[in-house]
Amino acid sequence: MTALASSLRGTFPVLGTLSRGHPMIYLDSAATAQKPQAVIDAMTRFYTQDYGTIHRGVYQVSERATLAWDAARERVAHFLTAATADEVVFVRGTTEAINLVAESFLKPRIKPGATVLVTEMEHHANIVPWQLAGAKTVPIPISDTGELDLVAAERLLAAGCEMLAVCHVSNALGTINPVVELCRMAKRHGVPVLIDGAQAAPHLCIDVQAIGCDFYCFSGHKVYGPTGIGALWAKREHLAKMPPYQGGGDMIDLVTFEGTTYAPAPRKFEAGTPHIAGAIGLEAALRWLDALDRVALRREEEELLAFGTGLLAEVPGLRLIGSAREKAGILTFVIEGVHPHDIASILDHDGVCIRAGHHCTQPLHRRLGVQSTARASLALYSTRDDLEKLAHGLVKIQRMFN
Amino acid sequence: MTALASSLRGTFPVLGTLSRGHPMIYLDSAATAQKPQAVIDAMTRFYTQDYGTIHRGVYQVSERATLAWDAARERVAHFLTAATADEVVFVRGTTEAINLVAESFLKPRIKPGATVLVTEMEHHANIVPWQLAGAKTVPIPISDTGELDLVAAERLLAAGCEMLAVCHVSNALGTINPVVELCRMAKRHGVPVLIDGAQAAPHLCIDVQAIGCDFYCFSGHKVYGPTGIGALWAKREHLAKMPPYQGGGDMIDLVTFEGTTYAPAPRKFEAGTPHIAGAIGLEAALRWLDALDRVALRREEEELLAFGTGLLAEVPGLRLIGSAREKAGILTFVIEGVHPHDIASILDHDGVCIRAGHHCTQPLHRRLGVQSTARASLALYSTRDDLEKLAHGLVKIQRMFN
Amino acid sequence: MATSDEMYQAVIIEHARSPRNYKPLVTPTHHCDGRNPLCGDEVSLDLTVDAEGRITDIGFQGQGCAISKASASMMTAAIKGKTVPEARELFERFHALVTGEPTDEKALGKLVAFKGVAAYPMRVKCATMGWHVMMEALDENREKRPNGSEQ
Amino acid sequence: MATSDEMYQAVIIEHARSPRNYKPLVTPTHHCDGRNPLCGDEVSLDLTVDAEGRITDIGFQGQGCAISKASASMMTAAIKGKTVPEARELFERFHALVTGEPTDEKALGKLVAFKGVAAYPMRVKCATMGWHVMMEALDENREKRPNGSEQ
Ligand SMILES: Cc1ncc(COP(=O)(O)O)c(C=O)c1O
Ligand SMILES: Cc1ncc(COP(=O)(O)O)c(C=O)c1O
Repeated sequence: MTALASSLRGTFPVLGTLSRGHPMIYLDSAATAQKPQAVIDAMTRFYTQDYGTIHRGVYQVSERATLAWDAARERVAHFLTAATADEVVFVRGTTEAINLVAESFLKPRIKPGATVLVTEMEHHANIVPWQLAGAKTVPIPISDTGELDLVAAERLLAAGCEMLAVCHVSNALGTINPVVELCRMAKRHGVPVLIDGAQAAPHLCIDVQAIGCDFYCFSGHKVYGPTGIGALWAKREHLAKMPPYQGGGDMIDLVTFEGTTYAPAPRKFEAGTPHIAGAIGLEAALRWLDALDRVALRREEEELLAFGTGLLAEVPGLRLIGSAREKAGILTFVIEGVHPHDIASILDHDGVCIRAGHHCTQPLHRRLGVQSTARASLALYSTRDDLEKLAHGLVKIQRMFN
Repeated sequence: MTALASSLRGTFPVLGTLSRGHPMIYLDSAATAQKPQAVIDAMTRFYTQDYGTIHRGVYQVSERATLAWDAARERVAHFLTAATADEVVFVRGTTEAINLVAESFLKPRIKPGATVLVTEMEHHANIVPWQLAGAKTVPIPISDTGELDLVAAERLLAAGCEMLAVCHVSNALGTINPVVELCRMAKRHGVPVLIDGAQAAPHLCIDVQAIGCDFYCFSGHKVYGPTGIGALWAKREHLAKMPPYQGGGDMIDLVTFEGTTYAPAPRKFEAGTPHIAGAIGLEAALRWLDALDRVALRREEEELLAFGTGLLAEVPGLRLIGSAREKAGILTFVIEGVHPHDIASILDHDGVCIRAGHHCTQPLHRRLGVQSTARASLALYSTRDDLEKLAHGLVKIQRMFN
Repeated sequence: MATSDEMYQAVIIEHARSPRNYKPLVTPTHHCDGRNPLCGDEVSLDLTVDAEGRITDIGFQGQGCAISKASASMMTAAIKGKTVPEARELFERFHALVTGEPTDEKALGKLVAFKGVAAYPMRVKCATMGWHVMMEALDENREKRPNGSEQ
Repeated sequence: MATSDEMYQAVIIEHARSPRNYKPLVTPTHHCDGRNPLCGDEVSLDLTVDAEGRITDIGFQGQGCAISKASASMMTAAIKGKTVPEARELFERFHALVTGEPTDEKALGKLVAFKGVAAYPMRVKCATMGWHVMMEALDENREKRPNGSEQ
């Protein structure tokens, strides 16, 4: 059943280590994913054999770094099914991507107080940047199962807003949002759409052209890549019109003390020496993913999610949060009488790694009427055994406190 | 003489490789420095044994990552002789640091068109961000040897400006600027000072308190650390008052759709999942540097620079650019009748790696009346042999073209 | 090798389930609210300190994990009846205990149950939250009442 | 193993030192300026195309490395007297040569001296800069003069 997952585990060195003296059961992949050996090796190779900076050197290691950087951009474009690599901007991660769009795309278009439509399930990264850019964030409500209210969405779009910003997959509920439909609705109202793909990129096959959005972004560290790198995809016509975000080397055309002209996109948005090793690691991660049968893996994940959902349902006092029909591998829950922090801590003592807290979704937690929750999240190396260990621990914890 | 340098070379794996089939002579360390094995190992260890995200996890790898992240901040504070680690903000590099200060410190204080004093030798990274923030950049002139005109500086400060932004060491001229004196002058006029330490950090011992500046920044990749990480140091009272730069996870206190409150500095300025591996690599780099006798290395570099200056003086038609009395290991030059690009290319064919172009200092090149220059820059692994190979190649090139 | 018993001792779970002094005071002389933005935990603390500087009553309320709740509960039990300097001293000892510094464990009495926290740096904040709020309550009011009973 | 001779052939250095057709034209029919922001190189190009679509005169000026200068110089020599379609075809061949694609090297004549560039991707822009400017000059004016001589 999870034959693929089991065969993959060996390529993730961290999964073979001990945690608190027990074999590590890593169930926090929605926070950050572990890295396959291929990704680690790509970066080590860069730093030990080929290290140089990009663009400005004619010597061999700089030439190689430049070609690798360009190849990484091509790889990201392919991963997102983008029309061209020029539509891909390298950033630190999803958070920076959204800040870039808020600052360079939204801010020049709006008066302070203009509305950006978000959802009740958004990550702080898809709320705070719009607020910092001077907008008011207005949420599309969700149902108790964790699904977007599309009727309300239509109404709110009709009421007028400058932007729609919505996650493709919720990091707290697992909900897969109907982004194609949302984009179609927004288009009818002339509203540009940003899709936060941080949680979708590791689970789904992405096609930004089929989705019909204006902006799409994700973080490298959640798709088995390194920290400090991510990508923003934007329609070429938007990038062409947007002013630069940060200023510095490599994003300029001509600098004088009186004023400066800028390079064309995407370079216009990539000031300074970038995270070259990060792009190389991300390229390796996406190449590694590309070589897998992602459709089969998605099916396995659905089966694994169903299996885990069943197991957790049997834990006395446990309430699962988020039961959308379309859902990625995220299991968020509370246990009557036990604080999520204690759940995570006690599981940790047995080597089981899950997350407790608000998962950077305070407004969602307020909507759900809970202070915090516990969350176990799956990746393509997750197995039934992981979930059995989790359920076993939860039963023990439930007994400890009741 | 360069006994230390020779003994260090073995720990830099790239230096043992071939470039275009020849033993690599790497003389572009001002662009980016090679990495010692200790830095590469620290990151590999993180990704293979300890990988997890920071702050929000109670499980062991997250705990270790969090402690490592905090330790990296402490290490940077120590490296800069800062009073406290809370004054250190992790950023992508020098460029992002300056953009952060321009956006969050300067912009709220000024009316568009206000003056930021820079120098004729600044890197684009210390010009364009101020312009993007709405300021006019006015340069302090330099002498033909590449030294700042302090009389002019005093006059320009007296004429009124909102900020002084100056490099500690020039990446094109090698000039070590009298930052203590400049800060003293600026203080008399009530002008806050940012020091761009990108080129100073690899060469000098930094003491931000003794310098007396308000902001100091550097890039990890130039101090033998990884790409994608750097640090901004700022006086605590500035950080406390500055609004956040980017919004998202980890920089918040309380998020609602109506408005958001923020965490105290430095977290307020570190939105999103940061480049954790980068901080760990930077910590390893600074720890490695700390263990060396930096005073002795600085003396060796001065001797090596004098040696190289002498060698280049013997190349027919060569003109050295930048001959400040206080100078770091940077040798910038032009050769009559040969374009710098051709110099770099032909040297490259023999494995000698130098840089040609404007080195992100277009205004300086305009001031010097040259389109572009060639630059060889030293690091603590540089040797006399490197410079002899360079000089040998230059003589050959000079003959080819004349 | 770690076991959950190390940190989640029976006495801790018992206090978390039935916290002592879990109430607001009607006329406290000192008060402080604390919140940990990372985990959302909250503590609200009331104290009554008499003219001799003795803590005559104490009450807390809040949301939090078992460690933070039990710690606040056992703190209230431990410092009730103590003088302010004694409470401060106990804080120092407790802080040392949970951060793995040497201290006189006997002087801590039942509080020694929290020794296991030292192995889990991420949980130190939970174990000390109530204590920090208590210290702040005492500090804060000292400034407001410069002629008050604390030195 | 690379040698500097591969890219810096004698003919290239000779053209870089004494570029041909290094002049502005007095009454060009086509003109374009090009600049490479990364290295600051500049080329300014004038062309005269007659009614039959033949390039009757050509002149360039600019700043640049030996590769870009020699390439522009040898280009002017090569396309002078050719028709616009022939010039375009030569560009395609030259581009293939310097990017390592297969092409009919004999048809390139002396331009084959640039073959060594293919091993140095960072220098391809230098070698093709004059050519791109030439192509743009021809394209640009086609739009401005829709009934002009180019198809
Ligand atoms: C003096 C100076 N300032 C700023 C920078 C920009 O640094 P980074 O590209 O790492 O952001 C550099 C290096 O490129 C530099 O030499
Ligand atoms: C849905 C969602 N959006 C945005 C983010 C922010 O990503 P990052 O922290 O990598 O910038 C995350 C992850 O933390 C997420 O899950």
